[in-house]
Amino acid sequence: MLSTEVFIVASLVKIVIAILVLLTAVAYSVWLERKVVGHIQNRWGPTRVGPFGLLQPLADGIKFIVKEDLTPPHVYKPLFIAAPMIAVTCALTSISVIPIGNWITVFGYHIPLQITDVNTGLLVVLGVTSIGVYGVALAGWSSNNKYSLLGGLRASAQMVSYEIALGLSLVGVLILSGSFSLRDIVNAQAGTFWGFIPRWNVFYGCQFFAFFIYLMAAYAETNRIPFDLPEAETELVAGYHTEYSAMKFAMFFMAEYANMITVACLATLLFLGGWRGPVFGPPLLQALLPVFWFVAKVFVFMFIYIWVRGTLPRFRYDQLMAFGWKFLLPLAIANLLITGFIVAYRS
Amino acid sequence: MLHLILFLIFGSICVAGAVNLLVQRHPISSALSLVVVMASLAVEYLLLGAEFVAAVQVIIYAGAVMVLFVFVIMLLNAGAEERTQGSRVALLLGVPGVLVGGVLVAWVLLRQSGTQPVALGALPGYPKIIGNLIFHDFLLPFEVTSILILIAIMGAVVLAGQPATQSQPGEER
Amino acid sequence: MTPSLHLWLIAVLPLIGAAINGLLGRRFSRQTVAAIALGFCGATFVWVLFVAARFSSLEIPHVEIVAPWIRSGGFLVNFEMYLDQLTLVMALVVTGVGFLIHIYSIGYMWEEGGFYRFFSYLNLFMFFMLTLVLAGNYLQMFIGWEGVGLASYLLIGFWFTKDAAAAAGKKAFIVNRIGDFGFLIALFLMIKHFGSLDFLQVFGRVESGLEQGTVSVGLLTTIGILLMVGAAGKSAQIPLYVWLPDAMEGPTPVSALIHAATMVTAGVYMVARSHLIFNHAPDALTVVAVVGTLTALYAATIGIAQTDIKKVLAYSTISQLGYMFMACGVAAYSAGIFHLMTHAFFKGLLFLAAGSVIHAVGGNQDMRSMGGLKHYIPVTFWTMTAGTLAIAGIPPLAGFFSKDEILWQAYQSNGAYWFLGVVTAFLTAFYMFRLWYMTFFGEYRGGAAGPGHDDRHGHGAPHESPNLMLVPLIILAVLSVVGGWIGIQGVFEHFLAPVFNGGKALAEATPEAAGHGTEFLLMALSVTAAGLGWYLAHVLYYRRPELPARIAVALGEFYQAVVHKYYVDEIYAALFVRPLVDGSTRILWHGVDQGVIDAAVNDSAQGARHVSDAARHMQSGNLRSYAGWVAAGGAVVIAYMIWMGVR
Amino acid sequence: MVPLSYYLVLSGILFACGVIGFLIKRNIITIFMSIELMLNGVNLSFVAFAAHWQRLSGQIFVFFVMVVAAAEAAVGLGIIIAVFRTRETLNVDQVNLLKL
Repeated sequence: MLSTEVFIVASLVKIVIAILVLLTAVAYSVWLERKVVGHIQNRWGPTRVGPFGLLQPLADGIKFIVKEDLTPPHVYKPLFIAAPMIAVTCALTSISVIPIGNWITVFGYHIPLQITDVNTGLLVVLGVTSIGVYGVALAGWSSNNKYSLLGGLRASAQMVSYEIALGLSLVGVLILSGSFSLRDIVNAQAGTFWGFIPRWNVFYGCQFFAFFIYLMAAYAETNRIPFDLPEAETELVAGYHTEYSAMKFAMFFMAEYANMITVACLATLLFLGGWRGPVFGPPLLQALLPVFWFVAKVFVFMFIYIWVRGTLPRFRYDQLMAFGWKFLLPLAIANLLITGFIVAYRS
Repeated sequence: MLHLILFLIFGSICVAGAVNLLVQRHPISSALSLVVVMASLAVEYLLLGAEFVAAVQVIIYAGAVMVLFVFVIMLLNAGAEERTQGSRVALLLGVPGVLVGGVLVAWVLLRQSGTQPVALGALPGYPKIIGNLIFHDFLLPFEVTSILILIAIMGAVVLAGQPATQSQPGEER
Repeated sequence: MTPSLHLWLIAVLPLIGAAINGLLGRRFSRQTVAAIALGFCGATFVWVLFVAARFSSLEIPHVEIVAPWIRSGGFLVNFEMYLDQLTLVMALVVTGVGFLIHIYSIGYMWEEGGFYRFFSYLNLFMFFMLTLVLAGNYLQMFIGWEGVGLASYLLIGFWFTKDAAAAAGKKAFIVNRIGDFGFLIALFLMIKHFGSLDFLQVFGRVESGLEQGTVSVGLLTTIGILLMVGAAGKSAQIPLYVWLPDAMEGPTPVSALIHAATMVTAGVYMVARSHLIFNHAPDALTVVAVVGTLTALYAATIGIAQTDIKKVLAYSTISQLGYMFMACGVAAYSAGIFHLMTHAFFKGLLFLAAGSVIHAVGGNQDMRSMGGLKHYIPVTFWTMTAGTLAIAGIPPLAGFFSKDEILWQAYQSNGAYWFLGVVTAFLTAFYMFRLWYMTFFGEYRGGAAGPGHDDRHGHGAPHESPNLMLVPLIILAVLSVVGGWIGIQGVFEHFLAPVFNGGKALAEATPEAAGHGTEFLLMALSVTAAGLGWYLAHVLYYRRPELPARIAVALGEFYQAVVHKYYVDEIYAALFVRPLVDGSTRILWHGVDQGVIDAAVNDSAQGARHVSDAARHMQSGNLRSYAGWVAAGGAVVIAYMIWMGVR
Repeated sequence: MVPLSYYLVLSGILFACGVIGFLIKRNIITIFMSIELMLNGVNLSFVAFAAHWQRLSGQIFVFFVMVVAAAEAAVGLGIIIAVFRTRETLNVDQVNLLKL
C-alpha cells in the first residue's frame, strides 16, 4: 500500500499525463476522422500542415485560441459560459476511473495504470456522463436561439432515453463479473476457452447482443452519426452550439471526441477484455504490451466510429426514439434475462 | 478532522444551493441549484460510506430526474417567476411555522450533539450487500415500487400525451 | 333398508325446466319452450309412476334424507323426501293433472306474449308443489307452501299490464300472508314444544307427550287452529277466501291447475298430514268442520248469482274445498283426500272446458252473452257435461262417490253438517246446470268478439279449440267419469288407511249404527237434491229464461247482496284496508317518515351546510395556502411533541 | 468524526428550505423542485441513521424514496404539461379553480 504522500504525488502525475494524452488523442482523432472520411469520400483530407497534415490539430488549436470569443446579445450569460465547461469537464472526468493496463513498478513504487480504482467505477462513469447532458441542454437553452433550443431539447431527450438502453446492456456484464470495478471486470475476462478464444465477455459471456446495444446507444449518447440529430446541420444549423465560437466551441468539440474515446475505452474494458492480449518478450515489452493492446482496441473502435460516420445517413427523430425505446430497450431486457439464465446455468 | 472539514464544505455547498433555489427567480437556475444540492449530497453519502447510494443519487436524481425537470422547463419555455400575492396564509402562517419548527428541531438535535459521532465511511454500502437486501429482505416493497413505477409511466404517458382530438403535434408551443 | 328412489328428482326436474325456460327461454322458439316444459313435467310424471310401481315393495313411510339444512343445537332440519300413501296420491294428482294442463296450456297460450315466462312459472309451480307434497318436515313444507304462493302470484299477475290482474296477484299474495302467519306461528309453537319439525318426530312426540302429560290438549288445539288459519288462507276458506275469485284474472290453465286442482288443496293436504294433531284436539277439528261447512254453503250461494263463467267455477271451487274441510273436520281424512282427487279431475276439467269456451267465443267470460254453443263446440260441450254431472254428484260419476262418502261420514258425526252439505249439493247442482244451460243451450247471444285478454285472433262464429286442448279435456272427462270408482267398497279408504289409522280408529269408534240401509237412504237423498237442482236450473234457464230476472226483482236486496258477494270485499276494505292505508299515510308517512326521519336528515344537512359556509373560506383553491396551513400545523405538532418531551 | 446531529440538522435545513420553497415559490415547477429538495433532506437523514445504527435498511429506504420521487416526477411533470396546455400559465396563484 502506498503512503498518502506518494499516492497524492503519483495521482497528480497520473492526472497530468492522462489529461495531456487524452487531449492529444482528441486532437488526433479529429485529424484521423478528417483523414479517413476524406479517403472514404475519395478526397485527401488535411495535407498542407506538416507531413500528411499531421500538424493540422495544432494549427486548429491555435486558431481556436486566438479567434474572437463572441458572446451574442440576449443570451443567458452565466449558463452560456458554464455550459461548455460542464460538457468538457464531465467528458474529461470520466477518464479518471479507466484502467489502461496492469500494475507497473516505477522508482520502486507499485502503481496501477489508472488514476484511481473505485469500487463503483462503472457507476462513476455513468453518473458523470449523465451530468454531461446538462452541458448540451443548457447550451441550447441559454443561447436564446430556436435552433439551439431544439438541439438542446433533442440532445437531452435522446441522451436520457439511450442511457437506459446503455445501462441495461451493461448489466449483463455486471452479472458476469459481479463487480462495478472496471479493473475487476477486466480481470474476470482473463484467460481463454476452447484453447484459443479469449474469454472476453463478448465471446464467452454471450454478450454480443449487449455489445451491439451498447454500440448503438453509445453512438446516440455521443451524438454521433447516425444519431447526430442535436446538431443536424441541415435542420438546425449546428444545433446546440450554433451560437458558440472560438474556445467555447472548441470545448464542445473536445467534449464530443473525449466522450467518444471514453465510450470506446468502456467498450474495450467491458466487452473485449481491456488490456488482455498476448504478452511476451523482455520485461519492458511485457509492461508495455497490455497498454498497446488496449490502445489498439480503442483505436479499432474509433475507426469504426469514423467509418460509420462516413457511411450511414442520419435517422429521423421519431425513428431515433422508436429505435431506442421499442427495439434496443426490449432487446436489452431480453439479453439481461438470457445472461441471468446463463450465469445460473454455469454456477 | 478531515471528515468534519469535508462535511462542512459540502454541507455549506448544499445549504447554499438550497438557499439559491429559493432566491433565484428563474426556474432553470433553481433547477441547477438543486443539481448542485444533489451532487454535494452525494458526497455526503460517500462520507457516510454509502457509495452505491451516492452513485445512484447522481445517476438517477441529478442525471435523470433533474434532466427531466430541465427538459420540461425548456419545453414549456418557462420564464422568470411572477411576484403574485395569491396567498397571505403561506407567508404569514406557513413560513413562520416552518422557521419555528426548524429551529425547535435543530435546538433539540444540537442539545444532544457530541454524544454519538459517526465515523468516516461508517457503514460501507457495497452494491452486493444492498442487492442482497433488496432482493431478499425487501423483495415485496421492491415489487410494489416496480408496479408503482409502471403505473407512473402509464400515467405520465396519458397525462402528457396529445389529446386525441388535437391533430397538430407541437400545437401547444 | 329400501333402495333409494331418488325422490328428490321428482321435485328438481320441474325446477330444471323452470330454470332453463326462465333464464334462456327468451331466445328459444315456442316449440322449444313447450318441449322443455312438457319434457320435464312429463319426466316428473313418469318418475312418479315409477315410484308408484315400486310402491308396494317399500316400507312406509319411506324417508330419503337429501342433505342436512339447518343444524342449531339439538334442532335439526333436513332436506328430506317423505313418501307414504297420502304423498303418493297427491304426487300422482299433481303431476298427472299438471301434465295434462301443461299440454292444454300449449294450445291455450300459443298466441300469447311471454310464452316462455308462462311455462317457466308453471314448471316452477310444479317444483314448489311437489316440494310441499314430498316434504318430510313442516319447514320444507312451508318452503313449498310459500313457493306455490309465489308461483300463484306470478301467474295471476301474468298479464301484469292489466291493472286488475296485478291487483289480483297482490291481493292473493297479501291474503295468503295472513294465513301463512298463522302457519308460521304454529311452526314456532312446534319448535318450542316438540323441538322438531320432522313429521315423524312431531307426531311421535305428540303421542308420547300426551301420555306423559307434557303436552296439553290446549296446546294442540292452538296449533291446530293456527294450522287451520294457514290452510284457510291457502285453500280459500272463510274468512280468507276473498283472493280466489279475483285470482281468475290469471290465464285459465292457471286457474285450472293452481286455483282448482292442486295449490288450493294444499290446505286440505296439510290438515290431513297433521291429522294426528287434530285428532287429539277435538275443538280444532270442530273449527275445521264448521269453517268447511259454512264455506261450502256460503260460496255455493254466491255462485248462484255470478255471471262470469270463471267466477262461478271459482266459487264452486271454494265450496268444494269447504266439503273437503268438512270431511277433515269430521276426521274422515281419506274421504277428504278422495274428494280432493276427484275434484282435481272434474274441476280441472271444468276450468279447462271453460277455458275452451272462452277461447271459442274470443275471450269473453260473461255467460249472458254466450248460449247455444252446443253445436259450435261439441267436444267441449260433452266434456263439460261430464264435468257438470260429476260435480253435481250424479251417479256413477266421480263426484257422486266422493261427495257421498263425505256426506255419509258427516252424517255419522253430526246431522247438521250433513244437512248443510246436502243443501250445498243442491245449490251446486243448480248453479252448475245454470252455467251449463246458459252456456250451451238457447240462442247464441254473443255478437262479435267481446273485450278480453286473448281477443287478438278476430272471431266470427265460435269455433272449436285445437286438439292440443281437446285431448286433455277428454282424458280428464274420462277420469271424471271413472275416477270415483276406486272409492267403491272403500278401496281408496283402505289404501290410505295406514296413514290415517289414528283417524280410522276414531271413525270406527262410532259404530256403523246406521248400517248400509241408512247409507243408501242418504245416498238417495243427496242424489235427489242434485236432481232437484238440475230440474230447477232446467226450468229457470232452459224452459222459461225470463223467470230469473223476475225472481231477482222479487228477492230485491238479498239478491243484490248475493251478486255483490255479500259485500265481503267492501267490509274487508272498510275494516282492514282503509285504516291501514290511512294510518300509514297519516302516522307513518307524514308523521314518522317526513316528521322525524326526513327532518333529522334534512336538519343535519342544514347544520353541516351552515358550518361549512363558515369553514369554506379556508378552501381558497390556492396551493400555497394549503401548504401554509400544513406547515403551521406541522410546527404546532412539533412544538407540542417537544414540549411533551421536555416536560 | 462528525456527530450524527450535524447530519440531521443539515437534513432538517434542507427540508425546511424545501418547505419554504413550497410556500414562497409561485412557479409550479420550482414548487415541484422544492418537494424533491425535501425528499433529499429526508434521504440524508436515512443514510445518516443507517450509519448510526449500522443497519443497511436505512440505505434501502433511500432507494425506495428515489423510486417514488422518480415516479412522482414523471407523473407530476405530466400534470404540469397538461395544466400548462389548458391554463397557459405555470403560476400556482392563477391555478385555483379547485375551490367552493
